[in-house]
Amino acid sequence: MEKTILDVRNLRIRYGGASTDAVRGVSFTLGRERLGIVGESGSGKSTIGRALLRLLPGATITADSLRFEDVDLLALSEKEMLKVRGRRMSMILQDPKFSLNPIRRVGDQVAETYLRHFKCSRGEAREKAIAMLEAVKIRDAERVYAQYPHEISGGMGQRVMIAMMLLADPDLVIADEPTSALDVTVRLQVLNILDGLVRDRGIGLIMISHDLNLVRNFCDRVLIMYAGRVVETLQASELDSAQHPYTQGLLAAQPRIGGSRAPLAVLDRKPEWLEEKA
Amino acid sequence: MSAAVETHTLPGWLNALKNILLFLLRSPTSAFGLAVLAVLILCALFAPLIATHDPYVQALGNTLKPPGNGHLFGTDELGRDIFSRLVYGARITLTIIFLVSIIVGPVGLLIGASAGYLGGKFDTVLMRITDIFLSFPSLILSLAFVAALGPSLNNAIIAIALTSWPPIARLARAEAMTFRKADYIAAARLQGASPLRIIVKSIMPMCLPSVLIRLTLNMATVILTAAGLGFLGLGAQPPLPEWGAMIATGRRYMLDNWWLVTFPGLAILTVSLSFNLLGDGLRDALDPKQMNKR
Amino acid sequence: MSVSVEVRDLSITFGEGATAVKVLPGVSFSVQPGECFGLVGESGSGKSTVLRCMSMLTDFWKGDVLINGRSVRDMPLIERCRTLQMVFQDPYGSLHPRQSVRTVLNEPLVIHKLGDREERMRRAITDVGLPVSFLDRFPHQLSGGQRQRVAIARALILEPSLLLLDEPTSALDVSVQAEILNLLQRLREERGFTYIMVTHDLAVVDHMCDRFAVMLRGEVTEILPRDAIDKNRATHPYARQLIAASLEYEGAA
Amino acid sequence: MSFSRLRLGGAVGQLGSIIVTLLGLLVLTFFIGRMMPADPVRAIVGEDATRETYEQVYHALGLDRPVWEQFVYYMRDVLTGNFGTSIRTGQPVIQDILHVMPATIELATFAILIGACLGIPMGVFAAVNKDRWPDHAVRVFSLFGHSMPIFWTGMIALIVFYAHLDLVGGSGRMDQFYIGLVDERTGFLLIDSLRAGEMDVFWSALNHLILPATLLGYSSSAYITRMTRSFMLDQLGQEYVTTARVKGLSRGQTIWLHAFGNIRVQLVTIIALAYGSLLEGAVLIETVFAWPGFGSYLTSNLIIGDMNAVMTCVLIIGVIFIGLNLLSDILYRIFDPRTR
Repeated sequence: MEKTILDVRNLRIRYGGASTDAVRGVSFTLGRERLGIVGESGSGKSTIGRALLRLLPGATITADSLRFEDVDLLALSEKEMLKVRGRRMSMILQDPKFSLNPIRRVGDQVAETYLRHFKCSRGEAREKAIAMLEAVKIRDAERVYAQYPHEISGGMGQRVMIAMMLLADPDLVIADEPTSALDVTVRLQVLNILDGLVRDRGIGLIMISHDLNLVRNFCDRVLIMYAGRVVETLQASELDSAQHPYTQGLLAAQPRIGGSRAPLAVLDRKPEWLEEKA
Repeated sequence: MSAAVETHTLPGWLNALKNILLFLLRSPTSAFGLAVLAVLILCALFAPLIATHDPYVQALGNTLKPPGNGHLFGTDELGRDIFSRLVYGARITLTIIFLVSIIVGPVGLLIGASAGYLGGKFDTVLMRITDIFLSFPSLILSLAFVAALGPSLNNAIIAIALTSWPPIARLARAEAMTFRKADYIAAARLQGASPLRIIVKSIMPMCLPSVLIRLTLNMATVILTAAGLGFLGLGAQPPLPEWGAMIATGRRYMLDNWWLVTFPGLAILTVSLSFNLLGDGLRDALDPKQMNKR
Repeated sequence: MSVSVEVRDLSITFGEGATAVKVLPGVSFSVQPGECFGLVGESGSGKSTVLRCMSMLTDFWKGDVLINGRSVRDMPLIERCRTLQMVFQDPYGSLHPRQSVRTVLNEPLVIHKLGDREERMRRAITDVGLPVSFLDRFPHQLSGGQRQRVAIARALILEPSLLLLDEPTSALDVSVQAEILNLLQRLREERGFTYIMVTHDLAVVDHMCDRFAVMLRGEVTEILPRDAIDKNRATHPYARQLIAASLEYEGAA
Repeated sequence: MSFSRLRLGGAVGQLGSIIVTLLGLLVLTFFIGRMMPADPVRAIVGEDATRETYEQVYHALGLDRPVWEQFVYYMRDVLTGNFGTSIRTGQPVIQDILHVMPATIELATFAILIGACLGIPMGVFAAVNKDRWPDHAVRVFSLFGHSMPIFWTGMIALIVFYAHLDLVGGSGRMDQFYIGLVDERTGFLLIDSLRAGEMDVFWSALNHLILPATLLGYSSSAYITRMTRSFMLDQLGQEYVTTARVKGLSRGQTIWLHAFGNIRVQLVTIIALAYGSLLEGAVLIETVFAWPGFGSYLTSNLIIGDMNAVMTCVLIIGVIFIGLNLLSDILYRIFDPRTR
């Protein structure tokens, strides 16, 4: 955590046509660490990820500060932003079934990242892509390179996605529910691969998820979001000693293997949670 | 009990209609469509009041007069007032649209929804039949029917109706096929609902919006087809003031008397355009995707 | 009244002879009266298909499904509907978007010619913890959890004895999942329902079910009691792998 | 292995369904041809023929046989390429049609090129600017094309561009004094004149072609625009478009390299269908422009009630439509990796 990669202060996002902000005054900083953002659907967690990449057409984004390394994300022109996206900051999306272009070979889609950001021949890009596919532990990378998305499994698809997004060696990766479309047995493999690469390369990671178990195991620090606000920030290891009743409620509502079969605790949503400052 | 449901849904229906109208009026294009439609209906209803002359009375001493002098759009080769003929022509146009739509809409919806939901042999046979009809541009098939039946307004209506139900059925079927897999249909089946009940109560209401949109857009096509038939002398016969037929007779004099063809053509264009705009607006107003979101 | 369920050699085959594709090679299990039985496995393992076959939503299968010893195939439609009902995964897709809650609940009563409709509807909606005023709402006016409650009310209104639950909470947030699971738990205690529940979440199985079957490519690999999860006492390699992954994922390992 | 078999089964099934559709087409034309109240025998023998000749022709036409038998004869005739003789020209109908077809194909092909070149970019442009003014402008422009009665627009355009402005050629395929100057080899005047090296004829032909083709193209561009827009909107809402943006592709690159690639196949289908329905517009516009093509042939026979010729025309259009559908199906299979 020696260096700050991202500094977000008082971020507000409002979608075009909406009457209230989807994200209301969120602040956090990120170093070379793994930060989890957890919340239920509609809490604004995915919106933050897309806002960082400036991928919300029609939405109004304001902040006291939205600094990524040496650049102010709010001040960048779209043209300058093209050099940031994919090269310095990238994002892993949820479901490879939809997030890969169905009519192009997966390898070409991976290589495209490299071609876009580095001056090189197609052959070089191809080599880089194959090396990267091997790095995400795809055994027969040459064969997979030539396949179409519908020919590979979900777990494989998500590895391809990771390869694509890490190929240009970015400093920050946002993973938006990277495993919720995958089966439990594959989920861990994919997460371990992502985790290994992120640690080896010293990449900052923002893991957006609704799943407390996931962030507990794969993040250093966790932001808990509720209705567009951060209600609590915790070390992942201290999740069980959360202070905020919302976090406590989420933890208690989760059925556990080996837990008691008494009725699960039900979240009693308090209106003041909407107002509280993080 | 059922009365309670009735009183509950009736205002709901009216309310929905009001909302749709308000939505349409908000966009200038569909508002234009609505306005033209209103004018068309008024013309048809009150033709005797609006028309300045009798549309059939010939005045051979007053032929081919340009617009002006008591004849708003001039007179034709027999001295008849073009404006009055256009106003009365609205009746013919509306009759065609109305008759075709009330035949084609329910038939297409019922057949398409049934085929889509039931599938199997019924669907195969039905789709073969619509395939055959769809193998022709609608005008050409109508031409063939009219040629066989003999040229007249009624036969034109029959021919157009015969050729325009298959696309509606096709659309309803495609829609029904997406809905038949929905869990709420499975739930209805598990409650013991008969296929007919499911089709009428669950499938048809879901197909209705797109069928309505298609029907509105179809009205534009119907107008053009009817006018085309009239133009070729296979639709409404003289002296009926059908707009397409008016263009056909005016064609001989058009180089020197532009008003003969210009005004009926503009009438066709405007009405057809307004139905297209209206259908387009309805698409936004009734878009099921948007409805599900809210 | 609780019912027992027996599924014997349930299979689906497409095509014939050498080119036949077995979608469901053969599933057998039995469920005690009043038991909650889980079906787990990865996506595409055929667990939802089993429920659709049992409920006759899919009818081109072979084998036997017996409820209290009676084959579902031989049951008249009306009786079958009043014996088993199903709750679906996605509460956004399982309610007709243009029908009010009242219509949704009224339909089965009309079909089955039951009296006291208003009274029955009120009871069903209160049973699932919603106010009676919700009868006049439409699905788009309800939250995900409320929709799922309505879907459960719809299943309850014909007073069946067997409920087939197809991932009833996987589309919901954790806090809402807790509410629905509690509701299902309470209903079982009060009415003695037999549940067959499809899920991919072993924590939910552990919380709800008495026994469960692990499915892989259309086959039941192993049937285990609930307490086999905790210490991973499965013997079949795939079942072991699945449980191990779930334990590790939960951070309990 | 089982999959290739399934696909083979699909192809066989498709072939079967085409045959069934063709058969249905025959049934339809047969019945339309026979349901006319006008007496087909009178049409041939004339009003003042004797009873004897009438009976003779009645028998020769097979009208005294049961309907199904008549249908079998009809089918046999069609399958052996015998479509009967045209009353008007006295030639075999099929020969007449083959003679006029190139003129229509030339017109329709030119029109579809214009329609596609106009419609596809407009559709993409509208989709990209959804709900903003360019979208509305494109919508009104294309609906306008879709709403105009093409026979009327053709007449107005003739008055304006030919009679008043003298910018283009008038009726027919070329100026009067060029007729007969070029040998009909292919029947496509543009090609024939180029082959013969008659540039004057070529320019005259192009000058005559441009107005009807533009009008037809404009009217068909409405459909192409609308479909392109909706396909494009579908694709732009997909998650892989976001992926492309995240990789650092610009909006333009995302649209053309990724999203547009995914609608190419659908566009081919749409253009094939639009080409078919152009024939409909051609019937009317050929009448207005005195274009000696298929449409003129059809309408002139309609008016004199020559059902033999009319039904053959209808049948041929049906076959062309089915052929176009088949073609677009095949292209779909070739271009989409998911169906390979």
